[in-house]
Amino acid sequence: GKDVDAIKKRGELNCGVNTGLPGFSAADSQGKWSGMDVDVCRSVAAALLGNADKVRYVPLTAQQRFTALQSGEIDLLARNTTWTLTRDASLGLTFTGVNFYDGQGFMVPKKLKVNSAKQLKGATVCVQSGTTTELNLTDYSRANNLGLKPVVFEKLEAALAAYASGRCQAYTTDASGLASSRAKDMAVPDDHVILPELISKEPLGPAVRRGDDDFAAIVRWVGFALIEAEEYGITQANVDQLKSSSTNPSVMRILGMGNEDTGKLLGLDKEWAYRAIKAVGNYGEQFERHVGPKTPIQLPRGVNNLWTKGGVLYAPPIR
Amino acid sequence: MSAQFQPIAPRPSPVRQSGPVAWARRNLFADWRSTATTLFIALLLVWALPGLWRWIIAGAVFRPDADACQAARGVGACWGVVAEKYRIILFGRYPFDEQWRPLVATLLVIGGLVVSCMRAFWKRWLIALWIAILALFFTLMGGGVLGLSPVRTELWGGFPLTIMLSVISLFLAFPLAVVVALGRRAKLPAIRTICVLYVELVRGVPLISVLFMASFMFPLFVPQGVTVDVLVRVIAGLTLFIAAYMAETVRGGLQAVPKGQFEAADSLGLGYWQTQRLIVLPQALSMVVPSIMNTFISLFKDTSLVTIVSLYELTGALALALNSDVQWRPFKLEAYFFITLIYFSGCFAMSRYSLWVEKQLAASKAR
Amino acid sequence: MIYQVIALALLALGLWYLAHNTQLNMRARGIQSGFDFLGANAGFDIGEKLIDYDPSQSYGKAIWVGVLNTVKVAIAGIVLTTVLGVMLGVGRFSRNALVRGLCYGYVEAFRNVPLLLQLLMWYLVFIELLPAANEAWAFGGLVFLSKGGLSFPWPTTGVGAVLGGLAVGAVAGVFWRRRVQKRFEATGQDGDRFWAPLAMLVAFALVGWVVAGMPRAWSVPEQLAFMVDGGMALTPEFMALLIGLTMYTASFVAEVVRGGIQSVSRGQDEAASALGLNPRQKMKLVVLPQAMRVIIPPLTNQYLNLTKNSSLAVVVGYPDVVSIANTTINQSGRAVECIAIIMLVYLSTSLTTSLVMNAYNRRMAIKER
Amino acid sequence: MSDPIIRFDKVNKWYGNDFHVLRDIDLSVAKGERIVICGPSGSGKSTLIRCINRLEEHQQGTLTVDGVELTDNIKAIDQVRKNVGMVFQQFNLFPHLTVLENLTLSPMWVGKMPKKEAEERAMQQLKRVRIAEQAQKYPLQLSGGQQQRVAIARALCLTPKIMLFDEPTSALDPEMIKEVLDVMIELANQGITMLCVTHEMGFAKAVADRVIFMDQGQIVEQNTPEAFFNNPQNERSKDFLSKILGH
Amino acid sequence: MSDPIIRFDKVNKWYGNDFHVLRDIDLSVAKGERIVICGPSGSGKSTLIRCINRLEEHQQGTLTVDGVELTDNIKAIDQVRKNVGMVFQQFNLFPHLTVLENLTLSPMWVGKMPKKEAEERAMQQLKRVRIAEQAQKYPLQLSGGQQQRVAIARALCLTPKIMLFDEPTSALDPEMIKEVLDVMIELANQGITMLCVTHEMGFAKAVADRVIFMDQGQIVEQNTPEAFFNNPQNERSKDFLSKILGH
Ligand SMILES: Nc1ncnc2c1ncn2[C@@H]1O[C@H](COP(=O)(O)OP(=O)(O)OP(=O)(O)O)[C@@H](O)[C@H]1O
Ligand SMILES: Nc1ncnc2c1ncn2[C@@H]1O[C@H](COP(=O)(O)OP(=O)(O)OP(=O)(O)O)[C@@H](O)[C@H]1O
Ligand SMILES: [Mg+2]
Ligand SMILES: [Mg+2]
Repeated sequence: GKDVDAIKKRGELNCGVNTGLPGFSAADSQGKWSGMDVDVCRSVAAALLGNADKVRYVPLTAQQRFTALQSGEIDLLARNTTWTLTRDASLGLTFTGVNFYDGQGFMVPKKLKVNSAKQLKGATVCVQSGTTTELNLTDYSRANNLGLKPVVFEKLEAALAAYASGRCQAYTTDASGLASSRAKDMAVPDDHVILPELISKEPLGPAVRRGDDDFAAIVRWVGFALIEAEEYGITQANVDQLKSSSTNPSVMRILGMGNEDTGKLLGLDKEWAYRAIKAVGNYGEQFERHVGPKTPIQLPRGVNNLWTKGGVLYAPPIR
Repeated sequence: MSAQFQPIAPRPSPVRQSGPVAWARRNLFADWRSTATTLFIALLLVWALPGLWRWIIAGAVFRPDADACQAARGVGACWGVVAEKYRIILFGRYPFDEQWRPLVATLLVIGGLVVSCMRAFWKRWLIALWIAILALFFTLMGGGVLGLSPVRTELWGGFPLTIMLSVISLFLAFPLAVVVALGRRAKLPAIRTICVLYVELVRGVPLISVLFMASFMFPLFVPQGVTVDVLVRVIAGLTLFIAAYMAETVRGGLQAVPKGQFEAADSLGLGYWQTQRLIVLPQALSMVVPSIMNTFISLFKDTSLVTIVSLYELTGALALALNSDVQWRPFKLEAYFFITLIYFSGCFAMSRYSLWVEKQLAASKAR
Repeated sequence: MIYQVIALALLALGLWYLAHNTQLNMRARGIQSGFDFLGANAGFDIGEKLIDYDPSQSYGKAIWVGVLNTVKVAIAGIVLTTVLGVMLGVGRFSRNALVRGLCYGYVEAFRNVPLLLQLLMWYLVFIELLPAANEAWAFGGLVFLSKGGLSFPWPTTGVGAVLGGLAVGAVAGVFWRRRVQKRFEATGQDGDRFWAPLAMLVAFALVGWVVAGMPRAWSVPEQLAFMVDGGMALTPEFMALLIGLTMYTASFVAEVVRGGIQSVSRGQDEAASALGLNPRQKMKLVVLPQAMRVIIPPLTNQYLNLTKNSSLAVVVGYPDVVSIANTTINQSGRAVECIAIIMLVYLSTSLTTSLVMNAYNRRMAIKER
Repeated sequence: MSDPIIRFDKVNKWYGNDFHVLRDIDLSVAKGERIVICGPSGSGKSTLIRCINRLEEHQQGTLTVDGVELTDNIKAIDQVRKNVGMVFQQFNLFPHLTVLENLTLSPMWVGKMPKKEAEERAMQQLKRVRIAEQAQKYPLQLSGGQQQRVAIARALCLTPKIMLFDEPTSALDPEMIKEVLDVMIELANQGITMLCVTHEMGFAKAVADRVIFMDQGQIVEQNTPEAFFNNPQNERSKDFLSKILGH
Repeated sequence: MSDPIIRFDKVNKWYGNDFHVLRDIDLSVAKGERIVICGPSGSGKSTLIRCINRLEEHQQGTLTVDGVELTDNIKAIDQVRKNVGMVFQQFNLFPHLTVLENLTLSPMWVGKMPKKEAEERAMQQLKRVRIAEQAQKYPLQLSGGQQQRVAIARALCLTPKIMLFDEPTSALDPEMIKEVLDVMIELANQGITMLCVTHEMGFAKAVADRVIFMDQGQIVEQNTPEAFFNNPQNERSKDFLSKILGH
């Protein structure tokens, strides 16, 4: 398709990411990006261009993201974006899957002694504009007759700063974001609690522009490949070894061994998935690396586990 | 028989009007109302100054020591945040080891600005100088030649970006403004209408919607596959925006050229373009130097808005430096004061200069 | 003639090219377009609103709420800016050097720093320095100031009657001034033109209150668990925006006022002195009427600037029209349409203002040959 | 000579600290006297007459006008200004007021006169300068000559004892000069005390009791018009006259 | 009379649609003739001479200058402007250029003359008006009289066959008028064709071959200076002369 051609010709993938959400996409002071969403960009670049570093990151606010994608400013939007019907149907874009199953929650200062969202009657809530978060908050407030007052900010940082300074009694966003912010953005993380209620389903996933189904397929299957890799125990560390010695037909198909060539159908070469895994590791590795219990963000694997381990990650077979 | 004129020698005035006491009497204690006001303001200052002094100097922490800052909170300012973060604030995400390049580049441009401010240097070679400076600026910033490692434009940030955006936009806007201003005075109604529409439309909308269009909607307007660096698009937006304002300024200058000048030019047989180039524009433009300075000042300030479209100029770089750093984030106000100082010194110097030019012009008019 | 045709043709071609590309691009990318989305359900709530709005209403209504919010901050800003700016401008001519110096210092300090920065700083000051909403500073248990904003008592009934009283008082004041003027013309005896009308305003407002049965039903703000509720509340977002815009624009208005006063030629001042007018009479009868003509046009420009600058509300989280349109873009994806709406809103304010101004200028123009 | 209505006694004035613009001026003007002041540009003529109604203040010497000594005393200044009318080179009419309003302004606000009376008096003065029919127009709608006549009428509305004219015709077209000079000659003939800075020698000859020639802040020569024009006593005046009468 | 160098033939001109400013002007000017035009303000004097180098265009009748008929033809206009020098009341020097640059501007840009030659010629003309030493100054550094002389020199640099003067002395101080008039008299004596709007009667008497009196857009009277001043034929001219000579 034409987007694929354009990217190949350019030799670089333009990837829209969050301006700063630790664990998903954040740049360190050297300008190096990392996170779950960033790994989406990197894995696609590795599969498509052969080099995970051939990515130009375009940091976007929630408001800018769809326009940027529609207008061609970016090729791939990997910015913790919730997959909804409206967005899928009317914005001229295609979601290619889910790289994180999330739900919206609330964070409040501990000293307010609140332990349920239902106790937030009349509270002021800081929220980033142009998100499903904003809509869910409205719905939840109405459904439970809480009269929550939103204070809406253009930028995530601004919303967080306002919450941190005490302008709002609560801060709401996806639970993953809450955890990340609590860990990285609060001076004393223990002064804040994340309330138990999840008020929405937030399947976050990458999206591409409509009009090039080939590209959508590539992004979608790169994502699946990384999940499959976890299922079959392919890791960044052992991928080279497996590639030379594995006899498991599924593994061989994924890594493009022998005369297995799944890449051709996607318009890629046969080592596409190998390169992606080599670059970012399988899904589980990414999770552990960026948001897992050993990171400051400390998210449990929860629903984001393989279907075989009680989660909902269920990748269609690569064959 | 006729008397010779014998001038009385001038004497100095008996009432010396200077001296601090005389000055204070006239300016501070002229009558009871003035005296009351003076005392009131003095009391206010006495009440406020010690606290300010404590916050700014005495109780302030100058070392980049976050714990000390935390301890001094509410009592003294934490200038340590500037000491700690100034490089990110000034240069944004530009690779740390290469930051001498933006530094040199910025100094070059500032030097160029200073030189351009001196009347003695208003010569033709100034244009050449600027072309050279800008070429050097981009070479230094972008690299890729002469053994400089390439740095892509999205990593450019901080003060160099602020300076670059304002200077380049000004240079590009200037010719456009002259053309539009001439067009607004043209005898041809179609051209005049176009110019009027352009000026009025642009001046009617806020800059941030222009920037938003430039940075996010621009690709919708061009054929697919054509991409333009976001920096270039933002510059285009700023240029189109500021040119509309400048066109009005220039038009004011054109209108201030007396009709007699046109007539004299006609009577000497000069043609339209000769008249404009040799007679009208030189006078009009030198008349509007102060107003153009003022336009430049507002442009310089307005570049801070590009942070809204995610370019990390000075204001944006500050957010970049502090937002993600929990330790230092509480001291944002001090960091804001730091860049306020930068903006203020720039703008204040320029506005003083423009006043000075204005006086010079008035003086040359009055002989 | 040839030039004109060429210019027009080029322009038309350029516009067509852009429009054509946009259409092609939108079609190719399956982006929906059109203004039908304005009727669709918005689904998001807005923190501050002047009219009833709830999330189940349309995008159109939401944007209208934003427009009204813009108008609210613009009008309040214009009023405050005028007062502050005129004081600063006149202060530059004070005989007291301290007043002169302070006015000068103010003007230089505020106009030489980007507005965006000032807004950010004001907002920071509000949300950092004030106490949290659950421990608001209370002034006499009536007025509360905290990060949640400024809350003060507001009557729940009788507002109409008091306003009515004020209106009557205003009419009475005008009548009074007219009588003073008449008497002055008849006898040369001048009377009080300011205090008496002011007293009338207050008195009639009181009467209105009494007539309404002296309602005491005030909605008084009270401290709740984590907020202050009731009364009238101004949010920190609104206050930061308002104060920032006002302080910034006032520094420009001060310069305009100063320029206007200076523009009245010295000859006018001298002629007035030669006629024996005292300084106050000179100001009122000769200088100000002439200065106004010079002041009004740039002053209007400053008002327009203030209105346009209110679009920076997005950085402090105040829901003005730009902020809500941006949200709408995001929820509905109609970028082109929303930007067009924003531009239309601002263009129509500036065009209306210019029209009014031109009319005013024509009326006030000094009659010449 | 009767008691002088204006008396300069060793009056000195400086602009700033160094610019000595009036030097040891001694001058007495009798009631009803008509004086023409001439001299090269910058010699201090305007400054001299502007001291009389204290548009400028002198720093040394005493200046007495109509029995009142001019000092910082605001009462005294007001008193003097009520008795002194002034006509400027640039007319200085108030462009935002009609001709009539220009004329009634001072009588109403300073003189506390009822409007009707002030208007009657204004119309009288307008008739005196022969432009009563222009009363409702705005100054800038009139020709230069007419404007200057309005300015004269405005000064006359104060019923001044002294009229000061500072080059009242030099901003006018040749034809209009005559209109204004005619009005001034009429006034002069009515016996009002008059000081006039002008280079209109015809006027000087026709009405002046005395011509004063100034240079470099001093009064160089004073004399009757005949004596002054036909037989100037001083080198400097001779030189000056040769230039302005030469063509 | 030799072949006329300027010929107005029933020339009419309107400003806008209604204002008939020149009415049936018939006028021939012979080579070398020196003409003074006078008349009340607004009578169309300026308009008349500005038609000659087409700063204004006439709408009816024919106007021929130096054998070229003035129409919309741009070539013809350029041709005429090269041969006609004009001096304005307000001098209209270019303040951003030095005196010398003012003078060389047209020769260099219109006449395509090398810079050196143009400067030589300019210096000649500056000598002619006696201010060669001011060549490097800027106009605003000069006195009014000097400025006007520069303006004359600038016009002369075109080596014009005709010189037009529009009230060249009326913006000057009395003392400076003489300087300028002296230069003009010299020029006149050198035989250049000259049309001059002025009210300086001394000048008219000294050099004019013919005085033209205009009123309301018409030429009311033309005559030799002696005849005109001593014995005006027309009521209107009599009236006018009485006014401007009266004081
Ligand atoms: N406010 C002032 N401050 C300083 N110098 C002044 C001021 N007003 C006038 N002068 C100077 O004082 C001198 C005398 O001025 P004045 O106006 O009295 O002269 P004049 O004789 O009226 O001249 P003219 O014929 O040009 O009107 C001039 O050199 C002038 O430049
Ligand atoms: N551009 C113009 N448009 C309309 N009317 C004009 C224009 N220029 C001049 N007039 C009018 O035409 C008339 C003649 O003007 P002109 O300048 O020729 O008079 P003039 O005899 O030179 O008078 P003056 O002695 O005042 O210079 C005047 O009434 C003037 O108001
Ligand atoms: Mg004077
Ligand atoms: Mg004329």
